[in-house]
Amino acid sequence: MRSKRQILFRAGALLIVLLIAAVMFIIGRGHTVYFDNKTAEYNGQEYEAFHKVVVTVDGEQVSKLGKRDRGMADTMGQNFVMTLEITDEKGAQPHSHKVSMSLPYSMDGIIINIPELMAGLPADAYLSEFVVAPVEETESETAEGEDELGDEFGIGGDV
Amino acid sequence: MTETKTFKDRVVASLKNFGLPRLIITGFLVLLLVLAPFVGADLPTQISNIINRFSWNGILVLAMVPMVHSGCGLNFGLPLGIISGLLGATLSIEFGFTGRLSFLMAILIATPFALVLGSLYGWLLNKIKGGEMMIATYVGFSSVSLMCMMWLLLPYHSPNMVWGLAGKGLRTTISLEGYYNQALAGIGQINIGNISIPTGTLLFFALLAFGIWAFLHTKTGTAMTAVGSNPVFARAAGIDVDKIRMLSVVMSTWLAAIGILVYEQGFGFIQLYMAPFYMALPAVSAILIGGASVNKATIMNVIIGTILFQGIVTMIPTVMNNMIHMDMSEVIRIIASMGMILFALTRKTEASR
Amino acid sequence: MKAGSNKYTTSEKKPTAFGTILRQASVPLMFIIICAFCIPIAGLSPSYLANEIVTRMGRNSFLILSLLIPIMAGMGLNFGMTLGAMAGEIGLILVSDWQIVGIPGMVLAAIISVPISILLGIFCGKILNKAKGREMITSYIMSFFINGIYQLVVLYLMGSVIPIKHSSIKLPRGYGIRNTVSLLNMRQKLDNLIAINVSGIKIPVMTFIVIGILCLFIIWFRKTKLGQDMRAVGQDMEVARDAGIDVERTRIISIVMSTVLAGIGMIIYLQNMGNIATYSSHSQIGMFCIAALLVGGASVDRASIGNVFLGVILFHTMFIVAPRAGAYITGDSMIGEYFRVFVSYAVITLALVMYETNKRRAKSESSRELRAQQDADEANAAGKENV
Amino acid sequence: MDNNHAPLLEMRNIKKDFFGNQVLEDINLKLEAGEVLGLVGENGAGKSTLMKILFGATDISETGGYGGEIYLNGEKVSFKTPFEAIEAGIGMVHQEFSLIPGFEATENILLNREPKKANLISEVFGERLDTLDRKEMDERAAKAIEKMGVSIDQHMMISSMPVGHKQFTEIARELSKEQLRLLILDEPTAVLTEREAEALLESIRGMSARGITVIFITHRLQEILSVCDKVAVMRDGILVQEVPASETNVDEITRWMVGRTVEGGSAKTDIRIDDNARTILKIDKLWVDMPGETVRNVSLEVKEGEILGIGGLAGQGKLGIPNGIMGLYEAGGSVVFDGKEIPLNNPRKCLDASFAFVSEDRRGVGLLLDESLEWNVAFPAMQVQNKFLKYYLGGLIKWRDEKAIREVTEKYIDELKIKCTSSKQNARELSGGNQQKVCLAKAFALEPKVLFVSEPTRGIDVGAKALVLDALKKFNRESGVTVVMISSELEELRSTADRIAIVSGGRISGILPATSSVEDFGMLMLKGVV
Repeated sequence: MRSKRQILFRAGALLIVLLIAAVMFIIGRGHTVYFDNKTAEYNGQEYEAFHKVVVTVDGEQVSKLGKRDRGMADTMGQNFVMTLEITDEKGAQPHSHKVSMSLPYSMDGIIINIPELMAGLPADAYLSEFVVAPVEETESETAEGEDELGDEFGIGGDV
Repeated sequence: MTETKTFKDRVVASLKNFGLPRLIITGFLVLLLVLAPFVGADLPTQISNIINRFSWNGILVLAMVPMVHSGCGLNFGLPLGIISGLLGATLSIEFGFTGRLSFLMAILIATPFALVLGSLYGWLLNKIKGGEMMIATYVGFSSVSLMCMMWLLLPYHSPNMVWGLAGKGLRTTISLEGYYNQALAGIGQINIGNISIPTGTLLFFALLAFGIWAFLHTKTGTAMTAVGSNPVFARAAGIDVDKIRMLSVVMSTWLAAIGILVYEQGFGFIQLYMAPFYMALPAVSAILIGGASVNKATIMNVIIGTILFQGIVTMIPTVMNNMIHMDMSEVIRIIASMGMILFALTRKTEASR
Repeated sequence: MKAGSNKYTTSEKKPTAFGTILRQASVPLMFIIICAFCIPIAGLSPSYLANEIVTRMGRNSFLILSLLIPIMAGMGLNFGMTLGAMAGEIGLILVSDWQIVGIPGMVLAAIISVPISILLGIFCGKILNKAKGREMITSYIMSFFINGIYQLVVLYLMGSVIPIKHSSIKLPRGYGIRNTVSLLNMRQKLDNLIAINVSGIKIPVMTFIVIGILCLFIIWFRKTKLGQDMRAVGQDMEVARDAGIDVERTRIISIVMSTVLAGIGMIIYLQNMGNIATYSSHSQIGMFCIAALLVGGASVDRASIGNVFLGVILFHTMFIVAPRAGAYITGDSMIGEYFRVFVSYAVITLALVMYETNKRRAKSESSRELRAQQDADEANAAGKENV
Repeated sequence: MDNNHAPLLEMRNIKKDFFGNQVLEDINLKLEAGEVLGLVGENGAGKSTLMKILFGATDISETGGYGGEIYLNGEKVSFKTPFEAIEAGIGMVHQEFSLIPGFEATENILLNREPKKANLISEVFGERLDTLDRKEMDERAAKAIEKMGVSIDQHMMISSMPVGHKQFTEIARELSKEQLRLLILDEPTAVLTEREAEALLESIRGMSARGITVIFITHRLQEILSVCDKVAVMRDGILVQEVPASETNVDEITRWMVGRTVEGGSAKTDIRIDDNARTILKIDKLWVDMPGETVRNVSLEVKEGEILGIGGLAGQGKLGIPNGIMGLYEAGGSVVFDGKEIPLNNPRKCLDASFAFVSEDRRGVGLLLDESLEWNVAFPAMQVQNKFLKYYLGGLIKWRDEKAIREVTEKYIDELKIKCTSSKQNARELSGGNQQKVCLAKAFALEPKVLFVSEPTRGIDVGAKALVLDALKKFNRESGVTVVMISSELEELRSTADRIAIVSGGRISGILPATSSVEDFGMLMLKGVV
């Protein structure tokens, strides 16, 4: 009797663990969002960069962008909410916008072009993937291991 | 019942005796040697390398023998002896000896240290019979870290050894150029093509190995073996077990001290501070690979084990690199040597009491 | 906890009780003296010191607690906890490649580490069952052996067999993991989840809650059948076997539990550090945890939760102040560094020696009793003769 | 309640041999519920083997099982493991304690049978994570203790208990098993004080009143008479008597135990007792701390040139005497040899005084199992007397003389007819008898003045036995060596020794010439039994 129950309970527990893992996969996905305040062209139309944009994520000001500036923020999950404080022209009164969007799961780095975004263009216009340019490593990082034998301390290593 | 052993039985028995892990390691080395010419490695250089490394490490492995014989188990406390050797080496240089004389003096100075430290170590091991190996390990570690402070604090002045800027505290690596670099290897060195044989070092190893072999044939040596084989029997036969164990520990410690000096003269440098940490485990696994167990070891085990171990260590990087362009030597060395020690520890041997 | 721990540890005979207590307390006392001596010399501000200690308590306690269960099962100090640490690291490496960040990342890493820990634990437990009586040296060598396997996996298989996407953690040659893996997006996420500031001292409440849950678990575990079996096996394997307890299995379970907990502990440890030293983080961890536990007054066959916390505080106070104090006294900062390393090893050596000598002392007790009895006999006989 | 009045236990024609060596022959025994049986017999009479068969000890099935049948409540049973026996309601309290020292009495009583409470975690991970029901445990333990009728503190740690209470804890553990119907007590009073023993007897009466059948093994015959309904006497694997306790007395039982009334005269023919012989060895107030063989207060004089036998029941301390003198176990008192005091606890001093010792623990103490016969034979003589050595550099180097060693080994191989492939063979590979001969050779090579031989025939076959004993006699008569021989087999002592001392309760209970009657020895053996 008990063994049957136990199998049931075990299956249940395993399921819960797998479920948690799956949920973690979704809600824990981290993205790096880059904000561009650059003049961009879409379908032949040009969208002028703003004079100044202040980006706030989770109540924390992450960047102040002038023309042709790029800022970035690390986020977790696919729902991304930011507040933009836009100054169109020098000396103009800033106006604030709350923008929320859902980020594509597969992209690590996401570039958002703020002028295009504010112009209400579709996602494929203002959103593009940030690809890390393969950097040539100068220092050759060889396989560590030479000093692994022994219960040694990296002197100065912190615990 | 023992008379009609067929040849096959005997082969199977001796293979069993040899042990599977050892068989794998030997096979692996043979494979590497066979492969070496095909992947473009120069075999004579490799062999020369193996011989050289054998000559550096042989005595450190030999230092395992006395303690194994007396039932103290594998000498994980090898660093203690190495420290005695390092004290001898640095003091010999500090006192201004140079050339081959500095080697001789290093041995002479190291000896009293080895005797004193060895006696203390032996006294401790006699108090904790049954737990020798673990405590030996940590005695080694404690002494090395204690000496780390000492190397900084002791009033050494020789400009060849201390940090140039501060003018005190020993450097981590001290070159032996002008001191006893190749002090033994240089004696009667034979060079044939790419092979160079450090005759002097090999002879020195042979001398010590012969010494140990001879010792084991004396009355006291016989007692030592008996103590290791069955301490209760030895006690019933009137042997002072503690004294014999103490003697074996002192011998092991002294051999380790000499061993490190020989290693240094081949290597060309004195390595201080945390360097001795790494020394016990390769020596332990070498003797085990050579066929020793936790309480039995012979000179043959030392020689075979050191050749196999050093062979693997030198061959893997070259052959592997040439073959698959992947240097896995470090990893394979760790897995093979640690696996060997694990294997030996799980063997059902009569635990020494 | 106090009452609980007293109740379940072996009791002492009355005449020697004071001596025994003194012997047990000798290591913590020594450390209190070292700390009391070094703190004023080091000249660190009390708030800095307190901050550091609190941080390190949060960082290390979980790992050290993982050592308690094998001690309970009589398997000594589990030098093989490194195995769990490696499993935890593998979990973190994978998670950081998948870009799962923050608390979800930690949870996911823990979930990944558990099956790896279980496998390693079963392997380790089986080997240790074959090496009864020398568990410690075997588990110690085991940690090196598995370290070799770990390097094989992380240095050669990751990136070539196990897919690794991001070049930020991969070696430039295309396979293998870099020496350091940044956990910046996970850094102190657990600590900061509920963090309060008490007069300049940051207290990572959430981390402490997790540690507290583990403590409660251990206390509860002692009351379970399995916990009872483990204590029985730890004290006398033969008797336990005669009573029908599956000794081998119980020992394996204790190692598995320790390994799993060490894996999770390592994740907590590394989220606080903010990066993984891929090839060296784990190699020191076992040693430090064991030293800390012993400093707290534990021995090879007896340890309580109280030992863990006392140990963390004392050991890490020493660790923080020793370099500064050493530098002040000798003018060389390295002295203090070496000193704390030396002390860690010396403490373990001392504890091992005390454990072995205590074992022998128990043996010689019986002959003393016999001699006393003989004397009594003789006194009796003499008395009769006189009458 | 029993079906058709079948007895609780019935054993029919129980037979057992160990590799052809018959140790039990046709044992028939019947026990009713609530009956108390006293089982007596010398060591080696077969009591333990019989109980092992009943209790399903694994070494019985490993050595080929047993013959005959056992019925429990009329049902035929055959236990492969003790757990099956326990399941069927048999409990056994062994001589050695099987208790966890750091546990309370309650925890020990219910060891591995603790009442448990399920919880969520145990539902997932299995029953072993159920929590212990401490309250229920206390209640059950209290009930078991009450059943026993002796009160012990159920929360006291075993390690701080007096010995008697440990014994009671063991008994309570058996009583706590609900299904218990038959309880075997193997010398439970050996470790108890008089008061505790009395309490135990009382509790046996109580158990019997509750319908539990008890088999009570002891050497204290008085106890048997006071508590048992029936007495069964075993000798040499045969059940010689089974009578109601009320119809017999201590003397009669003793006679049954040791008596070989028919062939009683197997004593040595050339016995030699010379009252004028010099006392060569004088032992005074010797105590030895040898676990299981404690010597409490032994004073003994050994005459030059005799063979002195030392006998007694197992565990009474006879083995402790030579082991203590030879310094293998901690000892005190005084030993004077040839007018000189021999310091104790120092094997070397004894060997220097030309003592030699053949230990009863052949494999543990007597031999270097992993070394050659040569080493085994020559080692002590080499170490103690510097024999078989060559000297170099003016005696500085003492080299092992392999040739001399081989010669002496081969001499003894011939003399003692040791069966081996060569003198280089490892001692481990020899049979027990041949190993024993090697041990003798080792002692002979020392050319001692006094030879202690401990259990020289234990575990060896009949042919080798005779050879070993003859070799001893010859060594004694021809070389004039004084021999002290310790054996649990009285017959062996009587056929070899001149005088026989009997040890009981760690003291000498008497010394008799080998020609004395078996009954007299029997009385001495049982006199001061602890």
